[in-house]
Order: sequence, then C-alpha cells, then structure tokens
Amino acid sequence: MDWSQVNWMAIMPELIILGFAIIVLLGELFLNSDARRSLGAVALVGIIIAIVSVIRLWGINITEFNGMFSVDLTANVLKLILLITTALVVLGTLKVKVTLGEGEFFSLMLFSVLGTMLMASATDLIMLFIALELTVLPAYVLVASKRDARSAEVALKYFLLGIVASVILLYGMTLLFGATGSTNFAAITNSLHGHSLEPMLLVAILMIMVGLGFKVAAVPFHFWAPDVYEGSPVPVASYLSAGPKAGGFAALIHLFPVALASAAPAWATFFAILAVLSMFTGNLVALAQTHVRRLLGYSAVAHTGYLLVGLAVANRIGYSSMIFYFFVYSLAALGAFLVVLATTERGIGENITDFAGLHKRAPVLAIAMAVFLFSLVGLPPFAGFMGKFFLFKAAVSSNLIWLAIIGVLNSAISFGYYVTIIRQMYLVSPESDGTVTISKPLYLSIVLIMAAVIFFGVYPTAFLSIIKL
Amino acid sequence: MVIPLSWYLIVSAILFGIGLIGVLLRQNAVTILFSVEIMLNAANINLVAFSRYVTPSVISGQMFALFVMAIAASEVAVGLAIVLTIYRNVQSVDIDRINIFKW
Amino acid sequence: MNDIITYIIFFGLSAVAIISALAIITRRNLFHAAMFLGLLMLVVAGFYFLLDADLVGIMQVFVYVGGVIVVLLFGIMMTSQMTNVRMVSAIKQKVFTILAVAGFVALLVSVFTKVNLSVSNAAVPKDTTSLVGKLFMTNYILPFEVMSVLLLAALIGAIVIARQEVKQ
Amino acid sequence: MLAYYLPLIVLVPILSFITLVIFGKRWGGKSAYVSIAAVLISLGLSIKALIDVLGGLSTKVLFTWASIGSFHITFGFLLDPLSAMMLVVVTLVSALVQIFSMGYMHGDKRYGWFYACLSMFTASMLLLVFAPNYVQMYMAWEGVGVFSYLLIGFWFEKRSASQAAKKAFMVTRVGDLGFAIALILLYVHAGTLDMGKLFAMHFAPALAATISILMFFGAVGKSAQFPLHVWLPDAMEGPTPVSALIHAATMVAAGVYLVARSYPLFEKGPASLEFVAVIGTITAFMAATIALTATDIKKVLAYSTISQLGYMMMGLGVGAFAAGAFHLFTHAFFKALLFLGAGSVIHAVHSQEIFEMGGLWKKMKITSITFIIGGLALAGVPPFAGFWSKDEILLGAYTSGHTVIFWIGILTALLTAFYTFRLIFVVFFGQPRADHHGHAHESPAVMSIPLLILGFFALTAGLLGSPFMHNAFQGFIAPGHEAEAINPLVMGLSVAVALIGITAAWLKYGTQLLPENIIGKNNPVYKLVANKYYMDELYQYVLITPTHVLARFVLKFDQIVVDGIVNGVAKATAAFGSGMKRLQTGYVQNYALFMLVGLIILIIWSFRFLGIH
Repeated sequence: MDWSQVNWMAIMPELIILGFAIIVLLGELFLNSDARRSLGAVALVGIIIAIVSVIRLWGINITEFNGMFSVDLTANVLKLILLITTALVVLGTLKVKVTLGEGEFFSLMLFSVLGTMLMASATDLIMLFIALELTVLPAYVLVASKRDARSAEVALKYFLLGIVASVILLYGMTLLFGATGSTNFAAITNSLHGHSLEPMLLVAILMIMVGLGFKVAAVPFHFWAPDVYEGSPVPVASYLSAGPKAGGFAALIHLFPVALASAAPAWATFFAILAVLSMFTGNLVALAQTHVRRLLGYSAVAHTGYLLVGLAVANRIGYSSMIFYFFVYSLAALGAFLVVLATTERGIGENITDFAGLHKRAPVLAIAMAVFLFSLVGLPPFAGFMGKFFLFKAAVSSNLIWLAIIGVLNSAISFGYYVTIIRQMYLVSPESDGTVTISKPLYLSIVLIMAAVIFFGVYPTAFLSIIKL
Repeated sequence: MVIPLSWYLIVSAILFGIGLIGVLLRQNAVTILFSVEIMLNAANINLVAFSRYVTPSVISGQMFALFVMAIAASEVAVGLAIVLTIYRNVQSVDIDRINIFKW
Repeated sequence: MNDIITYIIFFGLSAVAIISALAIITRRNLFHAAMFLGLLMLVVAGFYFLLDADLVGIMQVFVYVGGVIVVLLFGIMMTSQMTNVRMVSAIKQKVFTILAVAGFVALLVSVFTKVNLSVSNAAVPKDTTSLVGKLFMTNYILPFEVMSVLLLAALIGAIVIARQEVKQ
Repeated sequence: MLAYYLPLIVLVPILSFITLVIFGKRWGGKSAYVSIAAVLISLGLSIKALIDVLGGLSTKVLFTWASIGSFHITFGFLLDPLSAMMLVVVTLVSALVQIFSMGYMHGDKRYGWFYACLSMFTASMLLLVFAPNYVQMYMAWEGVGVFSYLLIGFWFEKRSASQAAKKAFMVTRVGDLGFAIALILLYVHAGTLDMGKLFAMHFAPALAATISILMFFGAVGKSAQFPLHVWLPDAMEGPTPVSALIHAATMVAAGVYLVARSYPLFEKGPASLEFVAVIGTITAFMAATIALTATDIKKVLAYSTISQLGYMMMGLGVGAFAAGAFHLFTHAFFKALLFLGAGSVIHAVHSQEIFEMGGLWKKMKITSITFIIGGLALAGVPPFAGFWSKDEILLGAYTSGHTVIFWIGILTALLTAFYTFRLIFVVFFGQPRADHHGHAHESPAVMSIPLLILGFFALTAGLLGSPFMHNAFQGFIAPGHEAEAINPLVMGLSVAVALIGITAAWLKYGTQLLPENIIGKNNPVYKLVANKYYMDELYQYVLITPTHVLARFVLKFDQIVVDGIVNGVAKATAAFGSGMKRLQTGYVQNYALFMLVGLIILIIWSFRFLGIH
C-alpha cells in the first residue's frame, strides 16, 4: 500500500480530534492547576477546527483504507451534529467544575467523540466494532468519573449492559461474516444481492440490531438510559443525551439500508416494532417520573422510537427525515440538560417540583427550558414540530399510516409530562426567591441552542437544503 | 476439514449460552466479567471457523479475531476499574446489592 | 486414521471447553474460576490450531491468557474475598434465565445445523504470521491505529477511575 | 392586485410580542401601548383587507417555507370573505380587550408579560384565520392553545388557575389528536393539504365523512363542545379580559371557523354535518340548563358561551352555513361585551358571586346599560345582534327539516333568555346584598369606552344580516346562496320565547326585589304584583322544578361522567405508566434478561413472519 496515495483529507476531522485529545491529555500532565482550567477551551478549539474540516469535506464521497472508511453525506451530517452538540456541551462546561481533572475529562470526551465519528464513517464490520468500543469505553469512564456510590452504580450498569450488547452485536457480526464471507459493507451488499433470507442471516441481523439498538436506547434494550441520565455527572449526561447516538444511527443507516438492502422488508418491520415499543414505553413511563433527568431519560427512549420510524419507512426520505429529527432532537434534549446543569450548579434539586417558579428566579433559563420542552413535544413554531412533521409525513407516504398515528398519539401523551415541568416553572410559586446566576459560557450555550431551536423551526430549509434533501 | 463447520458453531453457541447464564445469574461482578470473556471467546471461535471454511484464502476472520482479543483486554481493564470503584464505595461487588437507581 | 484423531481432538477440546466454562460459572472460589477461564482460553487456542489459524492461537495463548487472566486475578485480589463467594445472585430469575438461554442456544443450534454455506476448499495461506503483520500495516492500518487509540483511552480511563482519590 | 400588506397583519403583533418579551419587565405599565399600537395597526390593515374583499378581491399570498423531496410546506395568507370577516372581528375585539385591560390589569406585576401573551395570541389567531392549508392551520391552532394555556394560568399563584390551565391544555389535546389523524388521512388520500386543491377534489362520501368527523373532534375540543367542554368553565380562572378575548370571542370560535373553513369538505360527506348538528344541539341545550343554576357571574357566561357555540355548530350542521358564520360574528361582539361588563363589575365589587351583588344599576350606569344591551342580544330580542343570527340558525334548522333540533333550539332560546335576565336582575337591580359593595363605582374610561363601542356593535351588528339590509352579511359570506325568506312562524316563536324567558326571570327574580311600600295596598298594580305568587307557584311547577332537576342532572352528569371520563383516561394512562416503570427494577441482571428475551421474541416472531421453521 502506497501511503502517499491515501487521501488523508478524508480522515482529517478525526485526526484533528485525536490530536487535540492527546494535547489536552498532555496538558493535564504538564500544566499547573490554573492553566489546566483552560483545557476545556483547548478542546473546544479542537472541535471547532474539526467542524471546519468536516465542512470542507462537504459534497465529497471518498472511500478510503481498503473500503473501511467512507465519507459521504450521511456521515458528514451526523459528524457535524455530533461535533456541534459536543462543542455546546464543552462550552457549557467551561466554568463548571468537572468530576475529573480537566485534561482527563475532556480528552476522554474527545476520545469518545472520535469513536463516534469513526462509527459514522465505518463501512466495515471490524471498523464499526472497534469504533463502537472507542465510543463507549470512555463513556463508561466518564459516567463513573465522580467515583461515588451512585456514579459507580450507574457506570457498572451501563458497562455490564453495554458489554452484553457488544458481545451480542459481535456474535451477530460473526454470523453475518460467515453468511457473506466478508466484513466489508460493499462486499456484503454484493454477496447478499438477490439471495433469499437465510435463517442464520436473519439471526445475524437481529443480533446486530440488539447491539445498535442498545446504543440508541431502543426498547427493550434501553434500560441503561434512565439510570445513566439520572445518575451520571450532569455534564456527562448532557454529552450522552445528544451526540453519541449519532454513531448508532449512522451505523444503522450504513448497515441496514445499504449492506442489508436485500433483507429490507424484514428489518423494516422490526424497526417498526421497536419504534412502537420505544414510543409507548418511553412516554408512558416518563409520565410517572418525578426526577427531571430521569424523565428526560425516558423521553430520550421515546424519541428513539420516533427516530426509528425513519428506518421503518426504509427509504431515502425516511432516513433524511430521521437525520433532521435527530438534529432537532439533539439540540432540544441537550438544551434541557444544560438547563438542568445550570440549576444544579446553583444547588437547585433535580425533582420536577424543584423547578417551581423558575421563571422568577431565572427568566432566561425558564424560557429556554420551555422552548426546549415545547420543541420536544413537537409544538410549532419550534424545530421539533418540523422534525416530527417530516418524519410522520415520510411514514404516511410509505403507507405506514398506523405508525404515524401512533406517533401522533404518543406526542399527545408526551404533553402530559413535559407540561408538568413547564407548569412548575411558570404556574407554581417558587419556594425561595433568590435569583439563579449562570456562568457566562453556559448562558451563551443555552441561548445559542434556544436560538437554533427557534430558527430551525421557523426556517427548516436552512438545514434541509444543507443536507440536500 | 473432516469436521463440519456447524460443529464448531454449535460448540460456540453452547459456550455463548453458558456465558450468558453466568452474566445473568452470578452474584459476583468479577465472575460476570469472566462470563463475558467466555462469550467473547465463543464469538472468536465463530470468526476463525468461518474464516477457515468460508474464506480460507483471505484471513479477514482471523484479523477480526485478533482485534476482538485486544478489545476484550481493554474492556476488562475498564470493567475492573469500575468494579473497584464500586468496591471502594460499598465494600462489596455483589451485583444484587447495586440497586439505588430504579423505576 | 487421521480423521479419527481429528475427531477425537475436536470432541476432547469441546468437552474440556464446555466443562471448564461450566466450572467458571459455578465455582464458589474465584481463584479456581480464574484458573478454569485460563484453561478454557487454552482450549479455544486449541480450536484455533485445529482451524489452521496458528497466529491467532499463539496470540490467544501468549497475550490473551497471559494478559487477561493476570488482570482479572489482580482485580479479584483488590476487590473481594476469593473463596466462598455466593454463587447465584439474589435476583429471582434463575429458572426463567436457564429456560430462556436454553431456548436461545437451541434456536442457534437449530439454525446452525441447517446452515447451508458454500464451503470453500481453497488452500490456507502458508505463512499467516507474516501475512497478518503485512495486513496490519496495509489493509488494516486504520483499525490497527484506532485499536491503539482504544487501548490508550481504556488505559487512561481505567487509571483515572481506579486511582485513589488524592486528599486535598 | 396582490395584497402584500397581508403578512403585516400577523407580523406586527409578533414584533410586539418579541419586543415585550425583551423589554416588558422594564417598561412595566407602558407595555400596553406597544401591544395596543400593534393591534390597532393590524385592525387598520384588516379593515383595508375587508374593503378590498368587498371590492371583489380574493387572493392568496403564498411563501414556501420548507421542502423535503418533492414535498413543500407553504404558508400563506388567504383572503376571502370568511377570513376578512374574522380578521376584523379578531383584531377589533382584541384591540378593545387590550384597551379595557389597561384599567382592569392596572398595577399587576406581570403587566408586560400579559400584553406579550395577548399580542402573540392575537398573532396566532390571525395566522389561523389566514391559513390556506391545513399545516398552517394546525400550527396556528397549537400556538393559540399554548398562549391560551399561559393566559388561563396567568395568575398561577392560585392553584386552581394553574390546574385549570393544565386541564384546558390537556382536554383540547384530546380533540387535536382527532384533528391530526384527519390531516394524516387527508394527506394519504389526496396527497396535499392545500385547502383549495382539497376542496376541488372528489372524495367518496364515507371517506369525506370520516375525515370530517375526525377533524370536527379538533373543533369539539377547541370550541368546547360536548363532551370536551369541561375545560371552558374552569378556564374562567384567567383574568376576565382574557376570558372575553379568548374564551368568548376568538379562540373558542376557532373550532367553528375550522368547520366553516372546511365546509366544502364536510359537504362531501353529509353524514358529518348531521353529526355536527347533533353535537351542537346537545351542547347548546345542555350548557344552557347548567347556566340556569350557576351562581358565579363568569361561570354563567362561560356556560352561555358553550351554549352559543353549540348554536353555531347547529347552524353549520343543518346546512345554514351563512347563519352559523353570522352568529359567530355577532356573538363575538355581544359576548365580549358581556365578559368585559362582568370584568367591570368584578373590578368594582371584587366578587364573582352574583348573589352577593345587586343594585349596581345605580352605581354603574354605563356598565349596566351596556350589559343589558349585551343581555338583550344574547337573549335574542330584536333588533339586537343575537336575534338576527339566532333566528337565521333556527330558520335553517326548520327549513332543512330538522324538526327535533329546531324545537330544542327554541327551548334553548327560552332558557337563554331566562338565565341571561336572571343574571341581570340579580346583579344590577334590587338592593346590594353585601356591605362592602356599597362603595362600588363606575370603572375608568379605558374600561367603559370599550364597553360602549362593543355595545354599539351588539346593538347594530345584527342588522347587517337582517332583511332590512337584504341579508347583506349572508350574501357576502356565502355568495350565491339564496337567503331564506322570512318565516313568520319561526321569527314569532323566537321572539316569543325570548320575551317569555325574560318575563319569567323578572317574575322570579325581578319582582321580589321591588320595594313594597312604593305602591298602595289596594292599588290594582299591587294586586297584580301580589298575584305573582300564583304565577310563581305555577311557574315553579311548570318551569323551574323540571329545569332545575334537569340542570342538576346534567351538571352531575357533567361532573361525574364526562369529567370523570376525561380525568379517568388521564389517570389510566398515568397508572399504566406507573405499572410499566416497575419493569425498571434497578437490577442490572433483570435488564440483561429482558434484552435477551426481547431478542428471542424477535427471532421467533421473525421466523414465523417470514415462514422459516
């Protein structure tokens, strides 16, 4: 292999992230504790440079490294979403005391981001599996980073379930390899073309679905989500709520519609089932929650359900709508977590009732939270409405009317618990009157997200035309 | 090549199942890690067997198996670190005592 | 004659593998369980040799058995008592678990017995060791490098959460 | 000519909203001017739009908003007689309510926020009125719901207010679900949600009826029709001007507007119109009986609103499209008037309980006169506004052969006149019943002038659709539809029941309040008055007892069955959620087992599904 012929441009964003992960890590070793505080900013710079280099790859299709790594529109869009949301998390955490040394914390986060980016571009089973592990291993560590009983419990659960899911995924991959004789997606596509569905292949597909379903928290592989969202340090939960799922969805989009295209009718039905289960479980159980982050965890499960509708539709419009929805969902969910971060930083509890009268104590936070929750509900003119609209419309045009109706019904159910928070913030008197001050970077991050949620609700074309739908 | 491919697969399936039982039933977190190792080895047997029977001239299955070994090692490292944190906090690694978060 | 020996080796390996696997999940003594895990891994290496995957077998013996078992033993020593650990967790799902797993394995076995793959008779490459080395540096360079990053990340991660909290 | 000023009608209130969200707190009392200026600009432009429509203009201004694949979401500004009429009503009532609120909300600590919400509510409502397609309609519909929620819960310190806000939001969502499903079905079968295209298409009657009925569910929620009306009386917890604007004149009319706007679709499936008529009739009658027993001034008006909305639906349902729209138009004025009048009264006496009031006639002349004008309009006495429109609806029911509906309508008209004047006699006449009301006085000019303006419209708006003006309104709204000839029987009955109702109310509540020593004992007038006791007894057994029994029954039915079902569904859902959360046991091995079982079920099911054994 002649290395001068490798198109290094293709992997430039990943290299930048890797480079900054190592720089930040070294900073932890060599800098004094004051200088270390700025390592978050260094990480932020790295992410922004990576964003620029992703944009420079726009509209280019490259497959490199012996067909293991490919850059295409789906991968680029999802990487962009991942990087933007992670940048917002890092921005929001700049002035927050993180649970580890800054260098360790942010470098682990960047390693996880790197893994997710590689997942988004992986077009080989080996690559996909390694990238997945690179995504989750630092995430386990971040979840455990507080090192108290609660944090460790959640990390252990996340780790054990994750590793079981990984092993099942791996087993499925071995069967897929056996059935097709290759680990490369393109070769798998060719090998399966025109063949009928072997039982072993079906088992392989389902086991792979378990692994990736775990990653995106689809029912019944979702059990980690509420615990992790509730129990991990808030910055980590914020990070996990948004970007890292991009890897799972990218892998789903690359693997199922492309490599497993010939089995489409089968897996489309499976995704429809998972979508319905996730929507109902997430929304109904969220109704019974009192802890805001746990509620958001269940709501995340429900939103995975909505997102899987895009895969159940199994056509280009479906995937595009899914990506758009993923974008708007990530923004709103991340925003809600950052609001929780802002309140917990000031010692406000995390029960829904602790948000009582927030609009008096922190008007901007309350408005932002209301905007995020309304967007999650799918109310116009916020981005979530557009996302749901396109998603359900895609379902309707593929004759999955029942799925769309279940989706709409679930949005109606979800009102029940989102409104509880809004009601507490606006329609209940606060117990204490002290105003809540927020650090400037966190404030900036929240306001940026709020602006984006409104902007993409009013003018979704801005995103849709970028991703050329 | 006297032994049919499916025999290897069946042995691997049985090992996988035993590993699963261990994960689902053992009380001790460290034993659960052992059980995961059993399952990973089962998957690797599959890989090498498929590689030998389906694509003997290409060794991508073996490559995959080698990567899996490395991944298993890193998972064990992280897993043990987490188990250690649990132990420091509650002086036990009994999985059935770890139950703060629910519902 | 050769065939019969192969059969004997296969069944012997399989029997030892399954017995040691069962031992791992039933021993009350963690040290014994770890020893059986080592045995299992050696037996799996035997399968690899039987499948003409010499390098994978060697790696299994040297790296895996050595590395993983040692790490696990360290873990056992640091965390808890070695002997007489309670075996079955208090979570009541024993019967159902065994039924479910048995069903799952039966499902897999029934699928595998019916599997109809085109088995190739092509020759195995002679020098797999150098071939693997070459592949790592060429076709598999990306996963190889990412793997190294993964190991680095896992190492850092394991250290940062396992180290004792420094009292200020 | 393209009417490019149309977007401004919506845009100006939105700008006012944004400004007030940012500066409202700092500006405090001055916030009102921004909002009022904005709505006045909208009103001016709306009048211009109306004049343009009268000049024969009918237009659409469209913008493409977002597109995915070949699918485009457009939003736009549809101008036709129906929307022009609504524009003027919404902006006019909104302007008057906002001016009135300057007095009513004076000194409230969240003054700026109040006006911000009013601005945005107005904007959403205008966007809804303008909608040329159902996507925009649905979005504006939701927006209206959200701001209604915030305004009902405006005094959130009161627990009942925040509960009422939540209830209103959740109950209307139930209807919205039907609306959403209707839109999905429409899109599936027609491939578009543009109204113009849809109405020109052919639909099978059964399909059209299904879609229309589902769509009507949305209207049932928003317009507080049976059985989803339960939120409206509770919504009276909001500030009274809000009740006037939202829960009388505009938002609750959105459901009626939806049906009117989608009328061509409903006509394609006539069964749906029958459904609308029946629901409307049930609502009209039931709400009127409850209004008989209510003693809270706002609750009486709330039930009366529900009842009148029922009339509108009845009119649309029996095919009297123009009459339904006409009643929407007149009702907006006189009901806003009554609510603002009630606001003025509450402002003066700080109570909502009518039997604590009394004798306000002497102290609040303007309020009393305008309230009585509103009452006459509501009761359907000629020549006040409500008479003409209600008469048209009854006429429609009569001529279309809906005899039962017609008679229930007549009976409801009787009840309406009765409860309206019961309210008036108790509140404005007789002696004050509580001491602290003694010093009640007339409200300031910012409050009384809007009352006078609305009073003027309540008096005259009906004439637009009366035979004196050759049913100009109907010709305008539904050109080509021949106005019904005057039917002396219907008109006579309608006038008669209104007068009977008022008389009965006077006999029951008015006479008792007459001072006894004005007239000598042997005076024949006194004997007549004394004879009222016979009439009273007669009336007690013929009218009061049956209706009260009925009213009490309906109220109980309302509280126990209807409310119970609504709450029960919510409770059941929540209980189901609580049950399901038990799956999350906290034990990681349970979770792993669930994952495995999920996988096994999927595998087995897929083998079945694909016929593999």
